[in-house]
Amino acid sequence: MIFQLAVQGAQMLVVLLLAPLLIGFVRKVKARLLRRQGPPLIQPYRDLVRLMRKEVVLADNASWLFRVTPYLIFAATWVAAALVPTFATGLEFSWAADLIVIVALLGSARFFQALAGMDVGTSFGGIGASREVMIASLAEPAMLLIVFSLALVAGATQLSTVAAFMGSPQVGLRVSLGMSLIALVMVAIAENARIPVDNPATHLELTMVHEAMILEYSGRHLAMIELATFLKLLLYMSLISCVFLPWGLDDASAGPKALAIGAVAYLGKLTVLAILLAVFETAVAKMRVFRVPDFLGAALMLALLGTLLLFVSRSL
Amino acid sequence: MNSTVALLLCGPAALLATAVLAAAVSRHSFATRLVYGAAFVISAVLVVIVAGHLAGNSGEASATLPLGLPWTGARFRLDGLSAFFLLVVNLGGAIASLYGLGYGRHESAPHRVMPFYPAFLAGMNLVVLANDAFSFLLSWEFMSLASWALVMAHHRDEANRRAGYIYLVMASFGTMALLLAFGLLAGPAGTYAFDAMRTAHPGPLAAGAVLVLMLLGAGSKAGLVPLHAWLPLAHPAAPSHVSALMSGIMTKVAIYGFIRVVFDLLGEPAWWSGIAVLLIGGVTAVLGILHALMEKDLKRLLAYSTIENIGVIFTSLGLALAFKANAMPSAAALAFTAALFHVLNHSFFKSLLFFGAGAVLTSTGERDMEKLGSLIHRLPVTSFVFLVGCVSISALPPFNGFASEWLVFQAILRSPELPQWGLKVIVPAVGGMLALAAALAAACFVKAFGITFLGRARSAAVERAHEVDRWSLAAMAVLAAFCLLAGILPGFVIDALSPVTISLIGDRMPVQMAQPWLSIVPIAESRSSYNGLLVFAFIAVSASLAAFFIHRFASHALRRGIAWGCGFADAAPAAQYTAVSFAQPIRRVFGGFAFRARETVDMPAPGSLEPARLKVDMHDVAWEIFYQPITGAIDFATERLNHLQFLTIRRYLTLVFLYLVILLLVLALWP
Amino acid sequence: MSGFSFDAVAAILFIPAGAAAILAALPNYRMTAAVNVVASLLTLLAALSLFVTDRPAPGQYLLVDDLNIVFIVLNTFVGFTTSVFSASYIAHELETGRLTAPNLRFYHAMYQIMMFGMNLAFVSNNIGLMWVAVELATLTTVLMVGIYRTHEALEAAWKYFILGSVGIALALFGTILVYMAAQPVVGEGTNAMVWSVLIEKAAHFDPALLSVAFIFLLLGYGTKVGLAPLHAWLPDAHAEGPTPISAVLSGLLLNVALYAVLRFKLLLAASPQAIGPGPLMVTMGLTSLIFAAFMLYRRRDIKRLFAYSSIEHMGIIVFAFGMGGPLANFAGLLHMVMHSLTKSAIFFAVGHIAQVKGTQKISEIRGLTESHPGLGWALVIGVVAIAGLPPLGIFMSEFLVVSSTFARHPWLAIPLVFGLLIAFGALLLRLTGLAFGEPRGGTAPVEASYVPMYSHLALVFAAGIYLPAPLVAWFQHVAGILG
Amino acid sequence: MNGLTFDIAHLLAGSLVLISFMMLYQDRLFALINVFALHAVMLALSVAWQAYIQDAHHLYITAAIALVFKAIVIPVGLHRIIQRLGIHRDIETAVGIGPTMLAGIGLVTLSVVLMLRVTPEADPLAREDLAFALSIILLGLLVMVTRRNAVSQVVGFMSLENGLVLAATGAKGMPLVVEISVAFSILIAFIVIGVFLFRIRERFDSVDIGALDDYRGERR
Repeated sequence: MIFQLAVQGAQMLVVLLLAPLLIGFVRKVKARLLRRQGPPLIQPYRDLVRLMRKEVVLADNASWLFRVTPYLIFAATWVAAALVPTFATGLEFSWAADLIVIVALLGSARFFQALAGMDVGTSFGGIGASREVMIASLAEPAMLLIVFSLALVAGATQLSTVAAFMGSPQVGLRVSLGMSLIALVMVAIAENARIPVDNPATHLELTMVHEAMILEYSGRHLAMIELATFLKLLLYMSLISCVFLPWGLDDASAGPKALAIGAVAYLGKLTVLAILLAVFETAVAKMRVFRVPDFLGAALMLALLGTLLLFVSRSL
Repeated sequence: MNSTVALLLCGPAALLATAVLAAAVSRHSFATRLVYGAAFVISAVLVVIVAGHLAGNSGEASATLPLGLPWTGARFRLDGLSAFFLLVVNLGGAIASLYGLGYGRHESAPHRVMPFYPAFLAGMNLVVLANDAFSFLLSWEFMSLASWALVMAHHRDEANRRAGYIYLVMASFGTMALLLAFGLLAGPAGTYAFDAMRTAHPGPLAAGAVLVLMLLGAGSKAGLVPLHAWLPLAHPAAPSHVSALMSGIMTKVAIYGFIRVVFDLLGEPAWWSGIAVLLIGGVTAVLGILHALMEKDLKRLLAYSTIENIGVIFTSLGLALAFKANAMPSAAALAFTAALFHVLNHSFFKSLLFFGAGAVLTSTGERDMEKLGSLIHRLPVTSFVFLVGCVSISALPPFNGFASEWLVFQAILRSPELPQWGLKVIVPAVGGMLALAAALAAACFVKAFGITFLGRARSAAVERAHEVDRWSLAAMAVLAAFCLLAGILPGFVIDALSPVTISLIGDRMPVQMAQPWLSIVPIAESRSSYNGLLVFAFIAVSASLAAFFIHRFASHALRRGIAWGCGFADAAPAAQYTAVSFAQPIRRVFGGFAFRARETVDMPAPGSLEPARLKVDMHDVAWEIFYQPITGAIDFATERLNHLQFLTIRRYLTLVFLYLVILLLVLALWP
Repeated sequence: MSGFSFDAVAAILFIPAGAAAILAALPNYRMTAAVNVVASLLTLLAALSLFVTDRPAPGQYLLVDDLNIVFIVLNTFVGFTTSVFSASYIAHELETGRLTAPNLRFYHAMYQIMMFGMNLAFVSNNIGLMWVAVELATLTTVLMVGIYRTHEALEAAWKYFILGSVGIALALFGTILVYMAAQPVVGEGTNAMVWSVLIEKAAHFDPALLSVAFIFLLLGYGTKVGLAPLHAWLPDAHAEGPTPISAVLSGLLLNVALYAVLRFKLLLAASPQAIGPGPLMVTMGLTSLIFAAFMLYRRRDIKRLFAYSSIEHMGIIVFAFGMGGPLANFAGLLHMVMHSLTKSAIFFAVGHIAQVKGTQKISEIRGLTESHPGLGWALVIGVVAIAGLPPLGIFMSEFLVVSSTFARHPWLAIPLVFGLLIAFGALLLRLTGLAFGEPRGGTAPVEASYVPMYSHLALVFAAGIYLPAPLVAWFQHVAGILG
Repeated sequence: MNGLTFDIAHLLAGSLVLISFMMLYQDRLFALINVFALHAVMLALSVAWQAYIQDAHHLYITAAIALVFKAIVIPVGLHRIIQRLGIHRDIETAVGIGPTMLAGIGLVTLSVVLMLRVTPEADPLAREDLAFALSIILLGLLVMVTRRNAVSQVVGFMSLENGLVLAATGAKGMPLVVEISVAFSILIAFIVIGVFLFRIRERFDSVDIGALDDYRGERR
């Protein structure tokens, strides 16, 4: 029991500590791909600390909501990230929330972020918020359809069960799973405001979505939000890895040795995914905002197709 | 004559007495307190009685009064289902009366509201209690009539008159459909008692007809697309506490009617009956919320979102039908519980939101979001509870909306076990529609809250705004608390619903209160589980921890400054995003097929000073497809027939003569 | 005891006749109005006494049986309330000078003669006598419709007169045919025209002759019932005559004609080989219902509007009787009673409204519930009732008709429901305009007695909630007779 | 009864139908009125004959009424009123004479067919009588609907009513015949007076019902 709790706590800390590193790594790889030196790996940590130390500059008519939101976003994202199996399944509190809840948690984070964007009453916040909800209104159904097809395959929405099932030999190669994977990747890109949907590095207000929403944030608030975005990327990567690359994952009660294997495997998966992401981002260009619906619509269609094809592949 | 039922019947009687009293004294100053106070007390008492009955799980009780249809009598019955809906009705009624205690004082025409308000409550109570077709329809139509009178309260406004007209016509259309359905169930002998209908099972054709008629009848009252046209007109037209009742409670009474007939009286459903309900529900959900997104009138937005939630409820009812037809009682119980749970939740947060809208209306006199904004500073409490309502209705954890929608999704995930291919394929598709609706709902309420309460004031009306009275705030606070409680302790509700599911489905969801840590487990823990309480605790704890550490160890300095406006200091409030512009991306994406929306931009020549204009024209497709042709046809027919008013006497004689000759011919050719 | 109860029947006839004679002589209009009310009240009491006393044995000319007794009571009751209403109404007409004292003398005398004619039609046990009585009632109403002597009134009366006369002729021919069908069986002489005799022997009558007879009777009396396409006289007569007469026309005269049709339907039902009257009546009923429903939309005159709604409801009633069967007949009878009460109440309200607003144009009357709450809400309740909404009586009958029809012949219920909805839409549309919105038109205070209309509405409301057992038993019995 | 009486009754009734046909192709008012007078006379004859063969003496009164009132008073009255009001003497027809005649023939066939369905054991005289009466009634209606001006319509109505009287007298031992015929005569008097003097005159220049009908309930 104590061990279980310890593992759970470890997981929460791991995600919290690993998230900035992951971002740093991605940036580093991208810089290298562009033949630049790039910032050191620990730069994100430095940024966070510096931001936390700075004072907050708050717009005159910002309300209490504006000040509470960063912590809410952070908390929701952190809890969600902590509930996704990383190096071990079946954690102490894993049953507190299944995959649908995790998606919904991210949804509530987005909800408050959009509200905060509108709170100050500048047009940038409005742009960001309205575009964000538009993207979400397509990404969320796609995500849920992916959840459906996973659940229909594994017979559960409980991530540990899904991971265990996907690890087992009875899965076999399914076309619908492939589709779900592609869809999931597309959704992940959109959700994390990565190229080609959005550009985390841009500072031209009119082209950005996520950055426009948080334009008014500064200091510790900004730090919280940044950390939340880091956590989100980590969350999606560990989600992909635990569902589609479930190797080395084992139940938390399996003992330290298994956990160590799981941890190593997990780091390996993250590295691979991060490199892939960096390569992809350097390879493609950002698309216009109103091309995004087509992009996500494709994801939606893929996910739905995957769900429907399941029955076919079942019947075969 | 059972005592509980007798007691429950005293409630409507007392309410009707209050109505009569109100008609007498409505012009006095003390009338408001008297009427709403009485309504509150009566409803509260009813809540207590019904809650006791539900908790005691004391089965069925019935009573017959020597009223109504002579040889049937007015029959009333209290079973699990009616008890649950009585709870919904009277809880809503009590809180609305509480709100009315304060809100009623701002009423401009109290003598047109107070007599009908208790009558409306009484009507809804009677519908749920009725146990024979005549009493049911009588109460049903009485309910419509009373609410119509309330919609017509501010009758000097042309729009309200139109709303009331369309409302009552649609209502009586629905009643006619129900009448036909009951006619089929009663048979030529005219056995109108529900008990008799229950035993006599109609043939498959008749059953199908009854289902369709119920979808028309109950659906038109609940607001299923395309029968929803009246709803967004009528609900906002009434005073806000009545809008809350109509949207939050009356639509539920309609759902009660549907359940009562389709699940109870009709016997075993056919497997395809599920498909119809599922599809209609899904379409209703998506179209309803899309309409809501396009609205800029706060109360109409809420009315449209009611349509969406009705769609969700009907979808899960359709699932329940499908499962029930395929003898999967546990799955059916899951879907049915989800539906009832969502009924309860929607009654909570929709009432809350309409109360909030009412508060905004009384303090600013505006319903148009484009003229609001920044109310979070002027109405702190109202804005907070309204936010709670928005979060709940957007199905975000850990609030109640999410709990019920999560159950719906769990039910959808049981669909692979269905034998029929049609269902196998349709159910996930409908699930996708629900997911879309949920995401859009979140977007919609970001807009609703963001435009109304956040940002900078868009009109002078806001500057004068001040927080509303205590009664209203109390009512809203209570509802907000309910939203949170039902969200973090869904197990209680689910277990409380088990008698209903047992009586109608024959099975129940596994006992939830036995689960560790009060989490809910629809099927098995390995399969799926959710613990609202824990999630809530985690978020609260980690958020406050983070805040605490940062403020303690990092920095808590804070400086106010003007917002960043690309170097232009403090642009005018008009430069903010408006409700319409907020919805523009989504309109670009979905408007094409949902509203046949078309944007036309006329850009002035470079150098010319007149502004560029963006014109958007959108069509209410349902209205154009279903209603305009009907009105057109009636217009045509009346125009043609009207000539018959202007004939000469000789022509009239000719008519008589021809008629005579024709009849004689018929007779001559008679075998 | 039978001696006394015969007196009751005699009283029903002689009180109006005598009153008419007196009224023709009296000069003072207040007195005439009073006498009119008193006479009507006495007649009502006499009619009510029929319930307590035992009935006379059917004679050659007079008869009191289950079928007509409640018709009589309803007739005398509405006659009484209408006389009360007309007292206040006519007073106002006299002030405004639309009528003169001599007119009034004539008017009141005619009123009593009309009551006499209608009562006679109900109690007559002889088809010839009934014919005479119905025509008497018709002719008196013709004269009263024309009483204003205005262009429109005269033309309305003329139209009524011509079409009515043709109806008279057709009905008479039908009556003759019935006699000829009966004569070989019953034998020559008066007996061959006596109900109680005919109904016993009807099985042996010549079916072909009976069928032809029924067609003529249906058209002849149907003209009075106002069934489309024989309805042409009805709207104008209602619109142009004095409102009390409109009330009596809609509330009573239509019933008289309907009663005649029902009598002959019984006769036909008793003779199996003859054509079934059902299909004919169902067709005519549906036609009238749907036609009138559509006609409601374009009406500009408030009284003509409600005249068309009378046509619509007569259609429903005839449809119900055409359907037959215990439920439908019960509904038909109930609907007939409810319609008489409601429609006369509506006309009472409309009469006062037209007086205070000084116009009958719908477009010039607005916001009555604001300007004249008493009248306005009475109109609202009345129209709600006539539109078949609960908790008022007509809802019960429509409930029974529609549901039982749909269970038996679904394809007949569809047009029925269609017509009902169309009519509902029209009535509600007009009501919304009349009763709500910014008040328009005169705001003069009402000097009217609300008693008649609200008493009617109260009765209708009570019937919608609760029907007393004896009434139900009686209805069911008659429904049984009607088969 | 013996054949002769039957034949005479048959002959009289048949000639009534014939005269109704004659009415159909009159195009002058005076001629029409004269023909109607003839119709009335013929009616009086056949009623009298019926009275004789049924030896029902009250029918003689009916015959007398028919003779005096319809054959003399009314036609004379019509003549004079037409002259006084200066109505132009032609009959405007809504339907041409030819089609009207065809329709008339159709109607007669119809009534005969209908009445012959009556079971043969019924009194043959009654059957014939009814067939003729029905055709007279229908023809009278036909006149009313195909003629435009009031006089001819009134005439049509009166011939219709003659048919009724014929039927009534043909029905053996029918009570109230006299009363009915009296009542009808009064009715007709009403119509005639109503048209020409009492109301219409003081309102309109012409008695053409068309003018009457320019008011159609509601102005458009």
